[in-house]
Amino acid sequence: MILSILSLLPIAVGLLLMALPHILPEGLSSQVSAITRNICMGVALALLAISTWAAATSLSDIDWMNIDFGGYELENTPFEIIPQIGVSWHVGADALSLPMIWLTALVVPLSMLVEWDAKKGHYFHPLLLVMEGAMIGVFVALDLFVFYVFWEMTLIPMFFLILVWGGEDRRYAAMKFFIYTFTASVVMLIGILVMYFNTGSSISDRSFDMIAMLDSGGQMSEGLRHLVWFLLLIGFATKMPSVPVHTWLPDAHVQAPTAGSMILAGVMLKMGAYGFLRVAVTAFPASTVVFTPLLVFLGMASLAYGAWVCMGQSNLKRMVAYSSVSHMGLIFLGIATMQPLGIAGALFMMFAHGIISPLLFAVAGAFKHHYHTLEIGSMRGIAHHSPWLAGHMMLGWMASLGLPMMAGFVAEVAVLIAFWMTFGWLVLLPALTLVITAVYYLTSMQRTIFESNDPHQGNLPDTLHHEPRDITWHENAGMTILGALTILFGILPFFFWDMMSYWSTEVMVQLLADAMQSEGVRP
Amino acid sequence: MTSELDGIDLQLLLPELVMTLGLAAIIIIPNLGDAKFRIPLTSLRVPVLIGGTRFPATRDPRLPNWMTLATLSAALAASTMALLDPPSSGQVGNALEVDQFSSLLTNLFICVLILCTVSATQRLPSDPDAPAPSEGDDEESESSKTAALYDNRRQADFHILLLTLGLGMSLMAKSTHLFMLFVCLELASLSSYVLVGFHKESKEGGEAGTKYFIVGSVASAIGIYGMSLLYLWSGDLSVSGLSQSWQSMESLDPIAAAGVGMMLVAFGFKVGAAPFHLAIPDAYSGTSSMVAGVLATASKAMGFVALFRLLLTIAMPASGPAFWYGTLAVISVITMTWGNLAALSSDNPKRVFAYSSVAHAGYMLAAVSAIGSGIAEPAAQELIVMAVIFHLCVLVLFKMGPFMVLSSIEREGSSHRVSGLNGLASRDPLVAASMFVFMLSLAGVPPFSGFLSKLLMINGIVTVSAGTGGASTILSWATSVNPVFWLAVAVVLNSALSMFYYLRMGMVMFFEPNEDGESSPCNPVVRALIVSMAILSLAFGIGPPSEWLLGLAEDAAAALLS
Amino acid sequence: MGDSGNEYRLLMPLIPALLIVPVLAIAGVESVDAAFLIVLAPFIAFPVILISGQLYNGKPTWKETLKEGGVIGLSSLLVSLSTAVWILVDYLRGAREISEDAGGRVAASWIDWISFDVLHSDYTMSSERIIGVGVWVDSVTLMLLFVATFLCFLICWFSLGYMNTDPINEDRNHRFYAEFVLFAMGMFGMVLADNFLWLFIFWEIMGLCSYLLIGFYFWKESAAYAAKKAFLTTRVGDVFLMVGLLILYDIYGSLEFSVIFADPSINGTVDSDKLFWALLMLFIGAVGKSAQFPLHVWLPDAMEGPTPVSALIHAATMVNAGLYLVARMVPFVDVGHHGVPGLDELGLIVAYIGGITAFMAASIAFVQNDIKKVLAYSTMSQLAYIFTGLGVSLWFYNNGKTDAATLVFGGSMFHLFNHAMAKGMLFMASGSVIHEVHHAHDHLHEGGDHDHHDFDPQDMRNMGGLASKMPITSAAMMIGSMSIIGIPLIGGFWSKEAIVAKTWKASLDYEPLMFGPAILVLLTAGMTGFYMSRMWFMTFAGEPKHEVVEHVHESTPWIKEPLVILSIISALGGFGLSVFGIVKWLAKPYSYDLGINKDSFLDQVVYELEHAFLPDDPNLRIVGWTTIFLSLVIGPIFAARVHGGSLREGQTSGPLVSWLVWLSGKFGSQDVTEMSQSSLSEALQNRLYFDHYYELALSKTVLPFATLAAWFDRTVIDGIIKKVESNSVLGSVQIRRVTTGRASDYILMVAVGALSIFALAWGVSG
Amino acid sequence: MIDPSWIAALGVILFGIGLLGTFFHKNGIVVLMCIELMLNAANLNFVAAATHYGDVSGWVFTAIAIAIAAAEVAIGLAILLSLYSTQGTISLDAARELSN
Repeated sequence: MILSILSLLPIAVGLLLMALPHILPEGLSSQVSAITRNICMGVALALLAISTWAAATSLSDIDWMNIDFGGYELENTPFEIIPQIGVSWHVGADALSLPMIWLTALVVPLSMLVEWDAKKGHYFHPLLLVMEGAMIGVFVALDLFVFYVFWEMTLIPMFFLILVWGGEDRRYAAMKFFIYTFTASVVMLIGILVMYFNTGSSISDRSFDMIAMLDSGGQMSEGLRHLVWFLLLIGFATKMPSVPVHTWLPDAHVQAPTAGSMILAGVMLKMGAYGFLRVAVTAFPASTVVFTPLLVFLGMASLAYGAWVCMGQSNLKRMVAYSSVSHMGLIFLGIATMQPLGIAGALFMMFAHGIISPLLFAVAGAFKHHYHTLEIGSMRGIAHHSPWLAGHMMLGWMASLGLPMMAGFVAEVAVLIAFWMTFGWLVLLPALTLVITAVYYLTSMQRTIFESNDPHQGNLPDTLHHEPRDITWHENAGMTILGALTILFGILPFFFWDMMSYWSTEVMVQLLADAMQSEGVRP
Repeated sequence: MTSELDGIDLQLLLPELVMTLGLAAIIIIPNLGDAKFRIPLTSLRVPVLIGGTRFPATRDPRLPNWMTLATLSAALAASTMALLDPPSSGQVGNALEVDQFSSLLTNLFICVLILCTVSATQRLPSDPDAPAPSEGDDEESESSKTAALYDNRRQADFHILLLTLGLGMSLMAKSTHLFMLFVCLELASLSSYVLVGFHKESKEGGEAGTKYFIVGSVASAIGIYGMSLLYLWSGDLSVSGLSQSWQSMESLDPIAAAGVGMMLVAFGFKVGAAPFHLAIPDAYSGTSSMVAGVLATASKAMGFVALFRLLLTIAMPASGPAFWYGTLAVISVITMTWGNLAALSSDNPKRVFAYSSVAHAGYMLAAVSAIGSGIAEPAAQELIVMAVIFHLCVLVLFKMGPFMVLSSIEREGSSHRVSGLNGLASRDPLVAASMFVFMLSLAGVPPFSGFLSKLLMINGIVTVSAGTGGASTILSWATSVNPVFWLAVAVVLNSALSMFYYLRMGMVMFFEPNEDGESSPCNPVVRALIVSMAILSLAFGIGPPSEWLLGLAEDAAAALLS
Repeated sequence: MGDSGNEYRLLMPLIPALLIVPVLAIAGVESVDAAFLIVLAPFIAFPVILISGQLYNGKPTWKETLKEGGVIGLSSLLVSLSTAVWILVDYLRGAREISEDAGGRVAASWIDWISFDVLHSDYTMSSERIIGVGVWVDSVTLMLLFVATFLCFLICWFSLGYMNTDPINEDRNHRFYAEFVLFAMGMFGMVLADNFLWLFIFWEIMGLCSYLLIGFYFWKESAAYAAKKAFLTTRVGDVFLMVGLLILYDIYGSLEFSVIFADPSINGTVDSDKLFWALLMLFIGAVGKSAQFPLHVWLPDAMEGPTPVSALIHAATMVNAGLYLVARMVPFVDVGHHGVPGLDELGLIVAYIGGITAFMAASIAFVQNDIKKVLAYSTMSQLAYIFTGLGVSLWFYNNGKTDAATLVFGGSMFHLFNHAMAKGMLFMASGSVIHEVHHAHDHLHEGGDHDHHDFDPQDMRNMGGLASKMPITSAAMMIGSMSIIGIPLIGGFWSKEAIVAKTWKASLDYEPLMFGPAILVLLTAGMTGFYMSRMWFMTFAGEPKHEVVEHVHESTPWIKEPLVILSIISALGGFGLSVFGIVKWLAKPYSYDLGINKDSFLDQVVYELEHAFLPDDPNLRIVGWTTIFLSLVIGPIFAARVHGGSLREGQTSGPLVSWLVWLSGKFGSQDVTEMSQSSLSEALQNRLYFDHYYELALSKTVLPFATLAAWFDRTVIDGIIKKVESNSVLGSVQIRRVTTGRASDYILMVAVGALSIFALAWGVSG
Repeated sequence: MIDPSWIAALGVILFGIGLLGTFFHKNGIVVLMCIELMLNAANLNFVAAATHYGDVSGWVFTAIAIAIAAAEVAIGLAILLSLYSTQGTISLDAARELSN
C-alpha cells in the first residue's frame, strides 16, 4: 500500500497539477506557479517522510536485515491488471530497492528546491513529480511488465525537461536521449519477453510476476540464457551508462536543466544498475559468472576511458557527465568481483553517487545560471564572487574524486578491496584512475574558482554583463543538504550499508556461489 | 441455411440497415425545397419538396453532418448491442455472419467514421449563405468564394461517401463468402477513391485520387483474378468451403497458391504493405487529413480482416507451415523498414503518418506471418490474432488522433509542413500534449496503448519461436532458432528507428510558434475528442480498460479462428 | 597592535575548553574513552567557523572578539591538547585502563563502520567481517599526538597574530581557521586510528586540508597551481598506499592493528613476497606524503600557503604521517616477535630513499634564496634522515638485531619530535620575519605601491642585519637552526647522532649495501650545517641589503610567545628527554625487554653523554666525531665565509646572537659569483629539473592522451551513432526516391511485388 | 462446347495484356481500359469455372463483377476528369505534384 502510494500518488498529482492552469479561475492564474510548486514540494516532502519512515522501520517492526533473498517487505496483494498476459500490480521492496527508493524521494525534492524559481514552474515542478513517481515505480515494481512500463515512462518527463527547459542544443539532446535509451530498452524487451515465455508451459500459466520471471532461467537452454542475459545487459548498460553506449549522457546532461541533470545523474542512471542486479544477475547467475570478464572489461573501460575523456573536456557539465560514466564503471567492477563486499560496494556506489552527482550538477547548473557559461577557463577566481558556490564545488568535487569521509569513498574502497581479492594486480588500473580523476577535478577547479591574479575579484566571462551574485538561498539549501548527507554517509555508512551487505551476501549464497561452482569459476 | 432474410437477420444486420436508411435520408433531405408541381391543366401547385429554393433547415450545410452523426451513432449503438450481447447464431444467409469478431470490427469502423464526421465539422463554413462566384470577380475573391461554396454545397456528397464506405466495411467484416467480401471491399474502395479525390478543385486532390484509384484498381483487378483462380480451383468461394478444400489438399496446388498470392496483392494494397504502398503517401498527402485518417485506420483494418479470412481461415494447412508464411515475413520486414526509413526524412506530416501507417502494417504482418510458420499452437495463434485486433482497435485512437489534429491545422493551410505544428504547445497545451501522447503511442512507448499492442505482437512472435532454439552458446542458439524469432528483433529495431520521426513530430510543437494565431486551432468538440482519445490511449495501455478491450479482442480472435 | 595587552581578554573562551578535561576526569571518565574528543572538537569547530564566518563576516564581534574564528579554533584545539595531555599523563602513570599487557598499547573500538562477508575459494562464506573505528594508543601514538596537538595549538595561537593583521586576509580568515582545525582533526585522527583504513582516511583528509591551505591565496596562480600539484603528487602515493591496504586486507582479513600486530606472520604462513609488495606500496604512500624522492616536488611549492600552514602542515605534522606509517610497519618485519622474515630489502629501500632525499634536498637548499624554500628543503632533508633511520631499523628488526633496531627506531622517532618542534618554530620565526618585512615595506610605500609587486618579502637577498631589529626572532631561529644542524647538546643532536651512528653500524658490521645511505647521511650532516647557517647569516647578519630592513620591528605578542616556548623546548628538550630515556620509551611498543631507566638520574645523564660522545665501538666514535665536525665546523664556517658579516655599527642584539654575528664576520668573505653560475648551481636552482621533466611528461603524455580520448569519444564512439543516424537519413532519402510520383511506376511495383510473392512462395515452399 | 480450360487460358492472356498495359501506358484512360481487361479475364475464369463445375453462382459472380467494373469505370472517369481539369493532362506520369 505504502509503495503503491509512493509511486502512483506523485504521478497522479503531477498530471493533475499540469492541468491546473486550465482549471483555475482567472483570478488565481497569476499565482499558478506558486501554488503548483508548493503543492509539488509538499507532496515530494510527504513522500520523503513516508520513505524515510519505511527505511527507518528497519529499526523497529521491519527487519531489513532479515529479508531472505527473494523476499520482499511492504508487499501488496497482487492485483491483476491485464490478466490475459498475466500482468498484475505487485509492488514490494527489499534491501536492494529500499535505498534507491529513499534516494529518489530525497533527490527529487532537492532538485525542486534548487530550481525553485524555474520558468514555467507550473509545468516544471509537476513534471519532476511525475518523474519521481515513475522512478519509484521502477524500484518498487515486482512485475516485470510494470517495471518496464515505469522504466520507459521515466523517459517522457525527462524528455520534456530537456526539450523545454534545456540549453541551446536541447532538441538534439532530447532526441538523442530518448531514442538512444529507448532503443536499448526495446532490445532488452525481447529478453524480457523470452523470459516471460519461459515462465510457464501454456499461455495461461505465464506471468510477468518478478518471482516467476526470475525463475524462468531454469527453463532455458544455456545459449538462450546467455542471449537473454546479453539482451538485458544492453538495456541496462545503456542506462547506466557504460562505455561504449554512453554517448547519450553527456549531450543530455549538458542541455538538461539543473533539476533534470540532478535527477538524471542521481537516480536514472541507478536504474540501470538496479535493473542489472534485480533482473539480469538474479535471473541468470550462471551467465553473469561466465561473462564476468566482459563485465570487468566494460567496467574498466568506463572507469578509465571515462576518466581520460573527462580530462579532455572543456565544458564543466560535460566533464561532470563523463565523470558519471567513469564512476558507474565501478559498479560493474564491483559486481564482477563476485564477492559480497564487491556487490555491496557496487550497491553503495549507486547510493553514494546518487547523492554526490546531484550536488555536482547543482553546482554546474549554478555556474550556468549565474555566469551563463560552462566553459572551463572562461572565468577565473569565481570564489571571490560566489564563495558559497565555490565551497559547494569544492565539497562536491572532492566527494566525487573519492575523498574519504564522504560517501563515495566507502563504495570505492569496498569495491577495490573485493577487486583485489578476485583479480589481484589488475586493481592498479582502477586505482590509478583515481589519480586521473583527481587531475581533472582539480584542474577544473583551478581554472574556474581560483586563479584570478587579483586579490579582490575574479575574471568574469566576456558574455556576462552584470555583477555576479552568489547562489540563491534555495540553491544553497539544496546543495548544503546534499553536501551534509555526503559527509554523513561517508562517516556513518552503516544505515544503508548493513542492508546492502546483507543483500549481497544472500545473493551470493543463494545464487552466485552455486553458479560459480557449477561453472568452475573460483572466487 | 435459408435463402431468405427474416426478422432475425434484419436484427443482426441492424447497423447496416441503419446506415442504409441514413444514406437514403442524406440523399433526399438536403435537397428538399419549396418546389411545387403544378398539376397539369390546373393552377394547383402541389408541393413536391424536391428542388426549388431549399428551406433554411435543409440548406444548412451542417445538416448532412448532423444526419450522418445521428446515423452513425444509431449504427454504433446497434453494433455495440450485438457486441455486448452476441447472438447465438449470427448466420445471415450463407454469405454473412455476425459474431464477436465482425461486431468488434464494425464497431471499430463506425467509431472511425464518427471521429471523421466530427472532425469534418471544422470544415463547415461560418457563413452558410456564402455567395457563388460571378463573372468579373478577380482571381482572389473568386477562389475564396469557390472555397466557401465548396464547403457549402458538397457536404452531402461527402457524407454520403462516408456512409457508403462504412456500409462496405461493416458488411465486409461480416462476410464469410469470398465474393461477398470482395464486393463489399469494392464498395468501400470505390467510396474511398472518391473521398481521396474529393478536393477536386486542387491539383493535389485530383492527382491523389487518380493515383490511389489507378493503383488500387490494378490491385483489386489482380485480386479478383486471384479469386477467380480460387474459384476455378475449388468451385466454391465460401470461406468454409475453401478452407475445407485447402485442408484436404494433398500438396500445394499451384492454381490455389496463385489465387491466394494474387489476392494477397489486393489486400496488401489495402493494408499498405510494401511494395504496394507507394500510392498511399501520395493519397494521404493529397486528401484532407480526416479522410487520410480513415484510410489509415478503418481501411487498414478492413484489409487485415480480409487477410485474416484469406490467410488464417482459408490458406492454413492442417499442419506445417503455410506456403505464404515466408513471403509474408519478408514482406513484413520490408514494409516496416521501408515505412520507417521513408518517414525519417519526410517533411510533410501527412506523408510521415502515411509511412508510419505502412510501418505499422509491417508489424502486424510480421505477427500474422508468425501464425503461418506452422509452429504456432492454436493458443498462440489466438494470442497473435488478439494482438493484431487489439492493435487495430487502439490504432483508431492514436492514428486517427494525429490526423484530427492535422485536420484542425489544415484549415490554416499549414499542414503540409512539419513546421505547421510549431508552437502548438503554446497555443493549445492540451492538444499538443495529446498529440505527443499519440506520437509516443505510435512509437510504442509505455504506458500507452501502442506499447501494449506492440508488446503483444512481439510477444506473440516470441511465444511462437522462442522455444525452438536449443544449444549451449549464443551463436548456435541463434542459428538453430526458428527464423520467426528474428521478426521480433526486426520489429524492435524498427520501433527504435521510428522513434526518430515520431519524436520529431512531437517536438516541433514545443518550438517557437509560427505567425498563426494564439488561439487553439480546434473547435471545442474536436478538442475534447482529441483529449479524450489521448486519455483513452493511456487507459488502454495499462489498467482495467485495457483488460476489457483485450477481452473483446480475445473473444473476437476466438470467433475468427473457430 | 599597540595595546596588545588587552588582546588577551580574547582568550576567555579558552577557559571552558580547559575545564572540560578536569570535569570529565572528576566524573570518572577514563582518558582513553575521552579520546574521541581530540578528533571531535576540531571536527565540530570546522563547520561552526566556516559557516559563521560566511554569515557574520565584517561584524565587529566576529572580527575583533572572535578573531574571525581563530579563537573558536584555538578553543577546540585546546580541548584536543588537554585531552591528549591527559591521556599522556595517564599513560605515563600507568593508569589501570592503559595497562602494559599488550606491550604498552591500548585499543578502544568506537563503531563498526562497515561489515560484510567474504566468499572463500571453497565456495563457503565466512562469517561477518567488520571494519570499525577506534583508538590505538601506544608511546609512538602519544608522542605524535602530543606533537600534533601542541603544535596545532601553538601555531593557531601564532596565526592570531600572523593572519589577522594582514589586511589581505580580512574576511577570509574564517576559511583559514576552519581548514586549519579540519586539518588538526585529520592529523589527530590519523595518529589515533586503530586500523590502517582509518589511518588512510584521516591521511587523505590531511591531504585535502593541505590542498586547501596551500591554495589559501587562491587567486594567485602560483598558489592554485602549487595546491593542485601537492594534492596530485601525494595522491599518486595515496593510490599506492590504498593498493597496499588492499593487499594487507587480503592477507590478514582485517586492517586493525590489534589483529594484524598480534601475529603478522599468521603462524608463519604469510607469503613474504606478497607482504613485501604490500609494505612497499604503503611505503610509496609514505614517500608521497613525506615528500621524499621521487615524489618530493610538491613540498617546496607548498610554501605558497600562509606561513603558519607551512609551519604546521608542511614541517611539523602532516609530513610526519609518512614516517608514522613506516613506523607502523615494524611489527611486520620484527622477526623476534612473529614478524615475517625475508623483508630486509624493504629496510634497504627505505634507507636508500631516505639517504638520497636527504642529500638531494640539502644540496638544493644550498642555492635557495627564499627563506621558506630553504626551510622546506631542510624539512625534506630532515625527514629523509628519519626515513633512513627507520629503514635501518626495519633492516635490523628483520635480521633479528632487536636491540640495535630498537635504539635506532627510538632515535628516529625522537628525531621526528625534535625536528617537528624545531622546524615548527623555524617556520614561525621565518613567518615573523616575513610578516615584519612585509609590514615594513607597506609602511615604507604607504602612498604609492608601484613596486609593491616586485618586492618579495621572503627573499633573503632583501634582508640581512635583522638580528638587531628582531632579537627574539633571531635568537629563536638560531636555536632552531642549531637543533636542525645538530649542534651538540642541543635538540636534534641527540637523535641525529643515533641515526647516523646506527646507519654506519649497519653498514660496517652487517650489510655493505647500507654504505650508501650511511655516507649520504654523513655528508648531509655537513651540508645541513652549511645551508642552515647560510640562511641564518643571510637573514640576520651583515649589512642590511634593502632599505626596508631599517623599518622592521617586532610587534605582535601572539607571534613572540610561541617562539619563546618552542625555543626552550628545542634547546633543552633534546637533552632533557634523552636523559629521561625517551628513545627507549618511544620504542616501547616494539621492544619487549629493554629496561627503561638507569638507576639514578645522574647515572642516566652520564650514560647519555657517554653514549653520544664516546660510544664503545671505535668506528662509531669516528663516525660520531666526523658528524660533529662536519656539521659544527665545516658547514657553518663556509656559510659564514660566504654570507656572514657584522652588524652595522652600534647595533646589537641578544647576547649569544650578537656574538655569533660578530663571529661570522671574522672568517673573511668569499665571492661565490662564479660558483653560482656553474651548471651544477644552475641545476640546483632548477631543483635538479625534476619539476621540469614531470611537467614535460604530463604535458607530453597525459594531456595529449586526454585530448585524444575526448576526440575519440566524439568522433568514433559517438560518431558511429551519428553515422547510423545520418546513414538512416541518407537511406531514407534514397528510399523516398522510389516514390517517384508516377502512377505507372507504382503499378509496376505492384506487379513486381506480385511476381516476387510468387517467387518467394515458390522459393520458400519449394 | 469449349473446354473451360481454354477459356481460362484466354483469361490468362487477357490478364497478362491488361497488366502489361497498365504499366506501359501512361494515358489514364488506356490504363483504365487495361484494368477492364484484367477484370474481364477474371470474369472469363468465373465463366470457365461455372461451366466446369456446373455451379450457377459463377455466372452470378460474373454479372456482379461486370457491375463492379462499370462502377469502377464511372468513378475512374470522374477522377480522371478532375485530374484533367486541374492539371490539364490525363497522363499518369505528368501528374507529379505529390511526389516527394
